Amino acid sequence: MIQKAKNETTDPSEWQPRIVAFLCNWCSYAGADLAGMSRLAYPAAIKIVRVPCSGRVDPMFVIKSFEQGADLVLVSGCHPGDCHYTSGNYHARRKLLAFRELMTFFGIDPRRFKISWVSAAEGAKWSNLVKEITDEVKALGPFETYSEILTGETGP
Amino acid sequence: MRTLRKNYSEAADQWEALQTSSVPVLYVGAATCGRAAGAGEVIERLQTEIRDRQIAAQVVEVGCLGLCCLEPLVVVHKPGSPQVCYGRVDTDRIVHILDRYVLGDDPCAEWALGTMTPGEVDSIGKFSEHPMMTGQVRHVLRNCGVIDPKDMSHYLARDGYRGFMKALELGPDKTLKEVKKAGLRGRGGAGFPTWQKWQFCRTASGEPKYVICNADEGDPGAFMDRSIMEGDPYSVLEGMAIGAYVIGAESGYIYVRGEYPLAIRNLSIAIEQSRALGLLGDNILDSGFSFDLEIVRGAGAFVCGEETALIASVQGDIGSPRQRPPYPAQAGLWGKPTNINNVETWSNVPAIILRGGKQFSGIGTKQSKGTKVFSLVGKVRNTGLVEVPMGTTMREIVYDIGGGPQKKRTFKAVQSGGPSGGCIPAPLLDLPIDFDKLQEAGAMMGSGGLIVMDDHTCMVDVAKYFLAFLVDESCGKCTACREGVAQMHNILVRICQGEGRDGDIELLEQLGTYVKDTSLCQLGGTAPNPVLSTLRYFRDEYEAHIHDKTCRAGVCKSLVRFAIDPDTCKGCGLCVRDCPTDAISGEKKEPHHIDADLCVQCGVCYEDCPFDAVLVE
Amino acid sequence: MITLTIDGQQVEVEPGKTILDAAKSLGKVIPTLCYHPAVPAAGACRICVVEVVAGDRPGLVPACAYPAKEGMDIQTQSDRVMQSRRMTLQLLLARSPGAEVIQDMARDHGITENPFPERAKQTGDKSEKCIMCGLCVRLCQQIIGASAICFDGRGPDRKVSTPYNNQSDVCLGCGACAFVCPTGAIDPADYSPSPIEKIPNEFNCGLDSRTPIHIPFPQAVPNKPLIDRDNCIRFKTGGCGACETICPAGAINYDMEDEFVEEEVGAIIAATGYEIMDPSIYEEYGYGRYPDVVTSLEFERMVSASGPTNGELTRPSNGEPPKTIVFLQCIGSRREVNGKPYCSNICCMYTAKHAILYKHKVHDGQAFVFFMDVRAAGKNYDQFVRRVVKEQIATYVRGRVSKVFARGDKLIVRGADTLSGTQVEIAADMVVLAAALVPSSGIRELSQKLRVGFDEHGFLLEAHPKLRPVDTNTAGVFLAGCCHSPKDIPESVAQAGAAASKALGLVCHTRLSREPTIGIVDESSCNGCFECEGVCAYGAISAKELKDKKGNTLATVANINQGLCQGCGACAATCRSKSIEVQGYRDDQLFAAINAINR
Amino acid sequence: MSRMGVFVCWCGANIAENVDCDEVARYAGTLPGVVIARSYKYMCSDPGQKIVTDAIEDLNLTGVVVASCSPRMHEPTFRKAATTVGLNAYMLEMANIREHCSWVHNNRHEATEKAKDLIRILVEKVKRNVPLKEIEVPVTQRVMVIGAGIAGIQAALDVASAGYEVALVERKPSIGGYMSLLDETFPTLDCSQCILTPRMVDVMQSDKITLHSFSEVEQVDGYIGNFKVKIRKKPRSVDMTKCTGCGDCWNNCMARNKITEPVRPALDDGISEDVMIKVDAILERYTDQAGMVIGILQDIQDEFNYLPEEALTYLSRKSDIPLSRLYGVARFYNAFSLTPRGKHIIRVCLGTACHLKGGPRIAEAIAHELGIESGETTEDGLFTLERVNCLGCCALAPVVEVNGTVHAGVTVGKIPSILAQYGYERECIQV
Repeated sequence: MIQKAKNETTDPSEWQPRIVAFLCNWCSYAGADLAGMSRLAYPAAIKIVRVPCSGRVDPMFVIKSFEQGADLVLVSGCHPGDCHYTSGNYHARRKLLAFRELMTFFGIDPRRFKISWVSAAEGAKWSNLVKEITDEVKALGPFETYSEILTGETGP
Repeated sequence: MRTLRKNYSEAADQWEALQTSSVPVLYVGAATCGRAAGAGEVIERLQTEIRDRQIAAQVVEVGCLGLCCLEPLVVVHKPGSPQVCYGRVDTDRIVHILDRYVLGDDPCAEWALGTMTPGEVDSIGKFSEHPMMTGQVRHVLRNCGVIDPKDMSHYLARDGYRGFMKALELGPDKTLKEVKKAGLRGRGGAGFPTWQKWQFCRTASGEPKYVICNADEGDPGAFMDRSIMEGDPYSVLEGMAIGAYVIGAESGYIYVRGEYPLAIRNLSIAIEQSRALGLLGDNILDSGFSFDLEIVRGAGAFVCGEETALIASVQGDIGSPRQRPPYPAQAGLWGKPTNINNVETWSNVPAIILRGGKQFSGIGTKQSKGTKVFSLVGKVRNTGLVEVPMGTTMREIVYDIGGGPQKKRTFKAVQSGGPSGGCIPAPLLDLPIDFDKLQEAGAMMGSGGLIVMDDHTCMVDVAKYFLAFLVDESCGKCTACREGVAQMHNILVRICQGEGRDGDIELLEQLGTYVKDTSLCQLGGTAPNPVLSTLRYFRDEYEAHIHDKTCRAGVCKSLVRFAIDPDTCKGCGLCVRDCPTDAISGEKKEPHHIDADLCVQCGVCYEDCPFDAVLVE
Repeated sequence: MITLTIDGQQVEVEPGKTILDAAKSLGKVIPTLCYHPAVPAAGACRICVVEVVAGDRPGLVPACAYPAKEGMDIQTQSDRVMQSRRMTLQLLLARSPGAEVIQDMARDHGITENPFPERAKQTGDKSEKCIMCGLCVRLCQQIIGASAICFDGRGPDRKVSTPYNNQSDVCLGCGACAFVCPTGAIDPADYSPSPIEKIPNEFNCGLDSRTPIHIPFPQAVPNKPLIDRDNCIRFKTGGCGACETICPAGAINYDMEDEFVEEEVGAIIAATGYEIMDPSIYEEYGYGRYPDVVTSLEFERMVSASGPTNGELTRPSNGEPPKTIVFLQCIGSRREVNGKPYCSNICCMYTAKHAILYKHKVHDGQAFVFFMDVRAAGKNYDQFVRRVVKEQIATYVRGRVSKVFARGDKLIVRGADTLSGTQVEIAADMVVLAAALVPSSGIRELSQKLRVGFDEHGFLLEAHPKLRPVDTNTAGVFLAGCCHSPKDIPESVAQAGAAASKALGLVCHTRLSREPTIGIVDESSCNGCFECEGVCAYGAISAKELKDKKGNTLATVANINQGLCQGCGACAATCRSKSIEVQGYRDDQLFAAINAINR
Repeated sequence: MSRMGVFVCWCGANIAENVDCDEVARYAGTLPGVVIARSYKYMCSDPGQKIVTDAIEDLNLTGVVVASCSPRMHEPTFRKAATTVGLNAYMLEMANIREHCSWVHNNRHEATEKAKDLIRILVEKVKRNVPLKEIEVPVTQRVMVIGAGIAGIQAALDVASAGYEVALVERKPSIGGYMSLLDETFPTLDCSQCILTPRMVDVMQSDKITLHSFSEVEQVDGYIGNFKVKIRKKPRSVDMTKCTGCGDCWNNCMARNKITEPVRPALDDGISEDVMIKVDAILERYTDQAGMVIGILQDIQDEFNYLPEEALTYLSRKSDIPLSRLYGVARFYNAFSLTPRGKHIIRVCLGTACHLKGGPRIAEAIAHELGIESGETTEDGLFTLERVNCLGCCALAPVVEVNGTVHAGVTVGKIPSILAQYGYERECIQV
């Protein structure tokens, strides 16, 4: 009884946000798979990069993503206590939350960096999460700061 | 080893000073029985007289000489003349003696009982020839009534603690050999050879070891231990010290029944004085042997005379005997080896060691050595404490010393061994005092209570009395004694109420053997003896109670009707005064009459009538 | 060893043993009343006397307390012994006319009439059965250590009581006195300050009671007892210790503590099973309020031959057989709100079975089943249920029940019958709730230890619902039985076999190849700060000394143990000098991917 | 230079429905380093895999990106295929354009663009992949089964029958689980015990299965093939090696009910000040309190003239001697009285000699005189009458002792005069 997801029509001319998501292989990536299997549609703005564990995500990846034009970066791992590698998500949580505090110094709005815990059984949660952050990034608008510096002029 | 030479010489001088006092000395027998007979008032009166009239005289309170029926006893010792002993000295008779003899030279021969020390006083015989004293050999009681129990020097002066010091020299093994040679057997009642008892405890493994003096004396009618403890407490302490030395015990207890306050006081004083002299405590006389004593007060339980019950009581528990083995020698007080002996046994020991076992075994029979103290009471003319050598016959004690039954009464039996003993009828009066002989006759030496019974004593009532006593004193632990003795008592109560049935006697005998056989301790084991021995010698009285419903001795109330024989009654009115329910009426000098409805058959008139005018129907 | 003869038979016993022990080893029966193996013998009732024919003290001695001695010659049935025993019994009959035990013993010993008058009942006597043997007092003082009761008085009027005959404040209420009393004369309720409460026997769902030292059920494997420390007197107050005294093998050891054992295994199979949900959270069904409302497991125990009522089905309220019984399905199962959304799979089947068992027990009884849809998909399952319906074993009512309430001694079950569209009320004697199956308690902690996922109900998460139902996401850990989801026995056994074969597939190899995506160290740039060691969850990182040819140490650098490293990458993210890389997820690979996000 | 191959799968309609696979393949072809890019209806099928392997062989591809379903599904399949033609398995990765793309984005244009992005990102990553060799680890050839219900038992037996050792851990004291509670099982109505207990016995008798009953998993370390499991064996308080299961212990266990631990009242709860001071003073004199119970009780009776309940309760709490022992001793010995006694204690001796000389008559007379029975006290609290077995003055029988002083040779007539010495006035002089 798989109903087809309703056919959203989006206007191609409107600005499409770019979201980069680093998903841990054991929980969040499997959660995204489950969302797919359950046909729980969500906006396509998100591009998923698989990492062995949320603990593998280096803050440099986040900065590099913004540099490469990401409007919002998401890191998602297993629920604390459920990490396949026991403590990977604990290191991620501490490191990345501390990093988020510094982001204002890099000129990045901290609201553009999200951390979440999605287990392999939470397909629905993943789908809703993506919808929420997509709406949020649309509200925040495109992330111009880095591209202006790179191109040396401040565009609209 | 220190030898207390200095103390001995001081004591000897002090004793000598008393013997050769320039001032008259009056020794008043102030033991419990003396005080009961009025010695307290006599002493008071004497002291007020001496103080008021500044008479140069000295009053010394001493223990009891044993002649209780003649108490209060006063011994007067005027300088230069022998000691004269006076009997039944009440407050006014003492004044007479004071005036006529102490101050004057009239020896009041009518009250004198005899001279105590060598020398003549005209018209007064030797005290030792007094009827009550002739048969006696006073070893254990040698100091009782002679020394002041509260002054240790008197005891030291009369070879006190020399036995103990000799024991220290001889060493434990030789001392034990002396006790064995003496052939001393337990005076508590069972007559177990004392040396063997000490040997068991000595060789038993387990430290520390204890020695206990069983001064519970629960047998009603026996008071020789009281007299020894009140009159000569030191002999007990010395005996226990020697025993502890042989056994290797360092602490001892004296379990005294609560009913003997005076004995407890005198013993405590004796213990204090012994500790002061270093004869109790650590490293006595630098001999390396330490020994100390404590008094434990009994609280009114006859069963605590039994060894394991006594131990339980000392441990602060209910006095319930324990199944044996293990015997106290292996596991007694606090589970440690413990040796328990009777007061009289302990007080025999010093003399044995001092004079050697052979001298002690010279007295008595082949099997029972030494002397035995008896309390001669009941329906006998001269009641009191007598110490006779083993082998003396019962007749000598009852008739020669005791003066036979009271006037106009005929002898029926003498009960020995208290609630565990049996009765000895007239035909067996020639039975010698011997542990084994008494056993064969169904009686028992027991602690030494001899209760004389005459024709006015109902043997069934005596048996019922003893059973009632045992029902009250049974600890209630084992079925045989708790239920068996109670049922025997029920049967006897029925018989005495005139509801005796055929088969009661056989049931009594059956129950008796059952209780003897199956009881846990010796209280139950000997409880049926009074009944079985009265059945053995006075079966006819039982039959009379059961079939004829009569009690010839006039004791069992429901079987007795009292009436006054008109021609013998002199109308003196004595019985009218005594009758509690005023059932007797009649004019002076006229024959009186008993109103059968009012009369509760208490038997006062029957007992007291000087003319035997009261008859039993 | 001590050798003695009893009734002519030679017997050997260790020193310290009593004549009773010796007789027991010969199989000879000597009657005892005041004796209990856990209580030091007192020799009070004298019923066990035997005759010592030859020995140091010939005569009658109590077998229970008298130590066996070398060379003793004992007669246990001699005339003297029987005579004494008969007299003891007659006396006890007079003492305690109400004691049946004594009456029976007397009859066995040929006593027809009793010459002794019965003892009048004393004031304050708690029972006519007390033979004053003292066992209860000795037990309470010497063994239990509570000293709540004592001997009051002495002689024939001696009785057992608490100080001043008022309620004891030290009595533990343990009931030991009543347990050892030979004639059942003492009732702990008279002395205990608080009401007497039995220890519920978990095996029978608390329907009957057990003692602290117990075996769970007769066929338990291993068939060895254990001590429940919450109810054992020894652990709560330091007293008792009876089992240690009695145990012939000396196996009791109170000082045992938790012991830790390490097992090295290649594969793990989780088979932790299920538990029944507690239906008392649903007020409407009245479980916990009405005794006649029971769960299916309790019902199972009630009808079981080894159950608390030996298989007789009786109403817990009044002990009568239930003439009308109602089974309610899906209690807590298939409920979106305040319950479990899943179907518990086995309730329909066991309820049909219960209906059949009920018919066996109460032939003239009537059974109703309130159901939503009968799930009977297994082999021969549907035929089984259809037989129950067709042979009118039970009346199936399609519909849910709204309320169960008491009226008189009946339980009114009010529900709907959707097929007839009417409301239905049944006056039942007993209501059985088929409660939902939930994973056994502690499953969450275990799954965290095994690092295995679990769903929101707590059931362990399989690797793939279709393709790998017995695997889990954690390699080497497999599932079997209801820990994965509610299932019946055949399925559980099948799954167990599958999990076993999966595990065998793994452990049959002596070596196992593993994902190479693990960490490697660039020793040239590693400066030995060992930040990485701190974050490694597997202790895979250790120090390695780089030595030159002459052996003196040039530098100490991090080194990864290939066996232990799982490739999580935590060290790579932490390394300041970027000297550690996870093969397959190196920084340059990920940066390359990131650079490609923008066309 | 890397020579990449990109293969786009239609997955029947699952991907093709929302993603224009040909367009994606075309685009992939334009990516730098990509030498071949093709799409096919069922890449994971046998012909599909052949396309990939042929391409690897023909074009000496150094890396492959398969854009189809989740790598968790078929990565092993494609990697195995790649190795058959000599390409290292880790040079091949999968882009998830089904679960992460076509199944969740219905806008064909967006889905197609996203597919292209996902492939482009992955191609850049795979270019930098290096060949990796499998790691070999030793395997402990033992299996642990946690939980010994029917499932655990069956799994353990199966593994054991294959010859491998099993460590069976069961939290409850016995294996068997809930099945051991059942009476009969559906659908065959087999007796549950009959089919379960043999299996349980097999577990016990199997030399391959080590059973840890009444034990829990404490900690799990290690990884597949090399698990180190720490087990907490809860204490049974019974040594299993010695126990023969004879049943003497549970048949004689004393705790038949739940234990209510006694509540210890405070030392002075309900005790008057006066009693406490007096009892404390007495206790000072005794070192070994437990041993000298009778001495202490006698001192208390000397103090209060009887043993008040307050005093015994306080003594019990202070000296930690059970109240029942004190009460038992007080009720056992005649000397102690638990009820208040009169100022003067009259004790009539009923020893044998006194009995013969009329002791009972004296006792009855005194009782009649004072209007009380033996053991009772007069209302005015002056006199208590007691009977005692022998005071040791038998020669002067019958004897009565009052407050320690002994009166010898008592007769019925003398009673009023004796009592008068202690303040007894006869209400009416009987004529």
